[in-house]
Amino acid sequence: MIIDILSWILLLGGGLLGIIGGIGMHWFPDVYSRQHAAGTTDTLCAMLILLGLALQAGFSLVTFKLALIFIFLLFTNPTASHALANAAMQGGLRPQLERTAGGDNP
Amino acid sequence: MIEVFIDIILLSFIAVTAVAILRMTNLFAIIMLFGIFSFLSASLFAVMDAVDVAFTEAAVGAGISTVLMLATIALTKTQKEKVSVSHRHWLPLSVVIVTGAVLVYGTLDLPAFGDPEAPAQTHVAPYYIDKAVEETGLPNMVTSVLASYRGFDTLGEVVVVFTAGVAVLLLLGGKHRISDTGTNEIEKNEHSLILRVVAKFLIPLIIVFALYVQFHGDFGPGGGFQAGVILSAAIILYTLVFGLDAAERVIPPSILRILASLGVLIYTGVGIVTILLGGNYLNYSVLGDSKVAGQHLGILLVELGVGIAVFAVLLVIFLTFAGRGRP
Amino acid sequence: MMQGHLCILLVVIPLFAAPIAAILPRGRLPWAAALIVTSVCFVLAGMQLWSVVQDGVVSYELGGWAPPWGIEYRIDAVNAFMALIVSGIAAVTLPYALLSAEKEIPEHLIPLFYSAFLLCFTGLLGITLTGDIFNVFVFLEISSLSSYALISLGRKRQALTSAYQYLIMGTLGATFFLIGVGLIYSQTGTLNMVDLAARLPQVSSLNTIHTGFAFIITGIALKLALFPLHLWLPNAYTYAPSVITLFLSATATKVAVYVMLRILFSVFPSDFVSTTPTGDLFLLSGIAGIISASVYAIYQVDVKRLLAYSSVAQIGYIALGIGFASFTSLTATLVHLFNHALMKGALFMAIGSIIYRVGKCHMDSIHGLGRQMPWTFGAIIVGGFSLIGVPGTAGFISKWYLVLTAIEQDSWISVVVILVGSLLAAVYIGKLIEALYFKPAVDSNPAVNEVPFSMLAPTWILVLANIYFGLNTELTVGVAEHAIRVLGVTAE
Amino acid sequence: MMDFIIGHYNYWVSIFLMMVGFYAVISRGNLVKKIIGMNVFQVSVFLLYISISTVEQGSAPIFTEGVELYSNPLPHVLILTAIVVGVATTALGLALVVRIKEAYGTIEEDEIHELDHTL
Repeated sequence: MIIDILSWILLLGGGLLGIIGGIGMHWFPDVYSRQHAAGTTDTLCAMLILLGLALQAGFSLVTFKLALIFIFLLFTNPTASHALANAAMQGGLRPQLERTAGGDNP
Repeated sequence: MIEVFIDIILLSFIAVTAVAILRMTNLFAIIMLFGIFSFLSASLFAVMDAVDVAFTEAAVGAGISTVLMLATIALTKTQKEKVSVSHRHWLPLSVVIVTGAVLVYGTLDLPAFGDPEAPAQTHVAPYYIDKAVEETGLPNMVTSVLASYRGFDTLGEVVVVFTAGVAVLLLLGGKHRISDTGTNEIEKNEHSLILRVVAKFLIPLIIVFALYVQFHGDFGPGGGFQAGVILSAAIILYTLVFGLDAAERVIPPSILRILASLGVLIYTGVGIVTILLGGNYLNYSVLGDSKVAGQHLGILLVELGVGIAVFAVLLVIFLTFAGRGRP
Repeated sequence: MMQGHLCILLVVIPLFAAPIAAILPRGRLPWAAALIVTSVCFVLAGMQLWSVVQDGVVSYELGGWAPPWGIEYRIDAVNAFMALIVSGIAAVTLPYALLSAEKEIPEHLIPLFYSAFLLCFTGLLGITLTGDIFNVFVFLEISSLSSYALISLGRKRQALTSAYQYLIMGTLGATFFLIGVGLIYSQTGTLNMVDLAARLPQVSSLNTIHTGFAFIITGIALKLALFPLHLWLPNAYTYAPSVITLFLSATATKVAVYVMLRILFSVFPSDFVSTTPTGDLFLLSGIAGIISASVYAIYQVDVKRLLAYSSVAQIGYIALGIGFASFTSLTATLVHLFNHALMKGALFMAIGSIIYRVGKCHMDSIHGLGRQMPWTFGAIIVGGFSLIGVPGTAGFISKWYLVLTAIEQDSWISVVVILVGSLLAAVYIGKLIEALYFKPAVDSNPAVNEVPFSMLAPTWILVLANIYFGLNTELTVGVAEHAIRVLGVTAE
Repeated sequence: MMDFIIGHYNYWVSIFLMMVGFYAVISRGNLVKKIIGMNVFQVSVFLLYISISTVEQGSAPIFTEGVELYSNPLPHVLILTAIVVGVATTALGLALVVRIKEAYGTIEEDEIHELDHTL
């Protein structure tokens, strides 16, 4: 019962973070801050959901697979964000340091 | 009930993505959306219990196709689609509406979605469900139908992949006539330490996973095709991080070409061996002491052929695309 | 021991050779491999036809699984005849291909070129021999993908765009076919053609079946270049390398026609064509195709394009034959398939020879060449006469049968259309002959000789076949009548 | 009526998707976009097939103890083949696009037409 409640808290928390990340993607002005929104929340979102699912599954083969996915995401998600930002930087895109009137990326 | 709910949500997501693909003009965004479209379709396949299909669609649609499309827009240096005003839109639109109407008319008689009594479920399919496990000794019915009952289709499928490889080499394999294609993104990027370290950590894992998919395909979702795609993805990742020259040092293109041919030859060869042993083409039962053992061996061998051919061909295609932009 | 495996060997031998050809060294080795393979296949196809005509239908269970659970190869007189046409044309194309391809294809691509050629050949044979409707789709894609690549090898840049155009149209066609197969499967639960034929009559009144039927037919019609879905064909034939134009024009559309016949008359209940408007649509498409494509052909300045439009017109005659759906008309269709393969093969070979010598085949640039290349010119004359339907050539036989049917069915419009079509053919062939022989030679053209024997011999084999089958109709008409009876259509 | 809609919406949505893809192929002039449209078209056809194969309450066609109802494995196999055919076509189409760009300098159908006719 407690495990059930705990897992639902984790799942809902993960979902909430996902939504926040999505809003951030639209809200922020330029590539880098958008990426910040997507990258950070997404990593945690996926992890919370995986933990929640693992609690639901109990101790089984499924949990092991979930753990593998967890480790995989732990490595790839931040690296992907890094690669994206790196590519944008090399592509010549400068971070926008002040908020313009439109709030949109030029 | 929950499945219907997920089904409807996914379908609406897919529909929105498709319309967005149609309406957008930025090609890069369209390709990304297409990747999303593929992933959503793969999820939907999984919800509809087609796990093997979901696996393949995720690997192909969201993986290989997307990579190739990105390579194409990098090579053609085209970011935006030009939408001309002069185009007459009523003709395509009316063709599409008529076609769609005919199709909807055709579905009115179809049995309801998920009906276990539908003709599709009651004629040929029950045989596979009842007998496949016993006759081939594999729990995954998709694998046994794929590699044994309809093994000839799968041979055709491998040949289609091989044909694509030959075709891409014919088109892009030669010397370039135009030299101003510029420097390639893949060559130019000097990747940071983080990427190199993480890639070195990930690539062996991906290769292990590919092998798992290859040999576990009899018991779970997966098989030669998916394994080939994943294995080639590992090398593609290597190419992206360490550069084309390094990748070609690891696997020279000439070896890849031989591997591609070898994969097809293994598959056709197994069939020829079965003829020589007195069976029909691709009748694996004659390969082993017992029928089931023969089936098992045959399926293992042809899946291996599929894996090798798909891996080599997809990699050849990718490297040919990537090499086209080399200065 | 191999006797029972004949039909599968027909497909497996080129299938096995294709990947090997791809890794052979440059030079003439890949060509030799392809030549041996196609010749062997031709012999095997001949044996297969003989055994089928003697002993009746052969059923081969692939993988040892009984149909409808496994895939079945089912050979009767119709597809054995088709396999013979395809492998025969391939076998005469290859000796011709050696020099022509060396001239038109970059040297380092030669192994891949022959590999793709063999794949295309495999695909066409696979479509022909299979008794499983999904298997048709798979082999259709093998032949299509390889032909897109082969067409794109033409030397002009338009070859690329026409290959692309063909790719889009061809894939749409294949996808339509796939949709149709899915719909039919959803109501019958089977993919085996014989099993489908047994189960379709019970469900043939359902909307789903009608829609599936329409989609399958539209899909094949796109591949077939049936008017008005022919738009890809003239470009593809014009810009492809000569060898490929010759091979595809003589085989690819023919195989598509075969699939159409198979679906219409042996998979679907035989009254399906007459009770639905299908037959009328075919007649309409045939009439429009013959007239418009022939008129177009007259105005072409590129000889290859002229012949390509003439191909569209010839497909119109075939559509007429299908539309009448009677015993005589279908016999005429099958005979015309064979004859058209012979005459277009001969004509495109002759044009290829001109391109081999002069490098182009524009109407203005071939003036006077007929006098310098008498043998090639002779081939064009005979091939052209056959195309027009002059008595004594193969083309006359099929048109004669077609006219007979049209009169039988009181369709005077069709009679007039066939005659007008022949007249228009006479006009464009006349234009060609005039340019070749009666116009003074262009000064800028250097004096040229006849092409080498290895190109001339295959051309003349086809030319002589045109004459032989125009005089001796027993073989073609006999086999065709037998085949049509096998399809389930009998003379009233 | 409601039952009928619930029983068929899957087919209808996949038909809608097919038509979106089909429209993109025949109405757009950008060669890459046409190929993407074609992919959308094909994936939607796959959806139709898999919808046909689904059995309510069925499970994935991998033998498991105690499971009675499986979904139909045959369309799965067909679609696996079709997916592979799809990617092969896509690769070939894109290779053609790259070559067309090299030969013409553009991948817009209208501009290619103009280039061909002004010569």
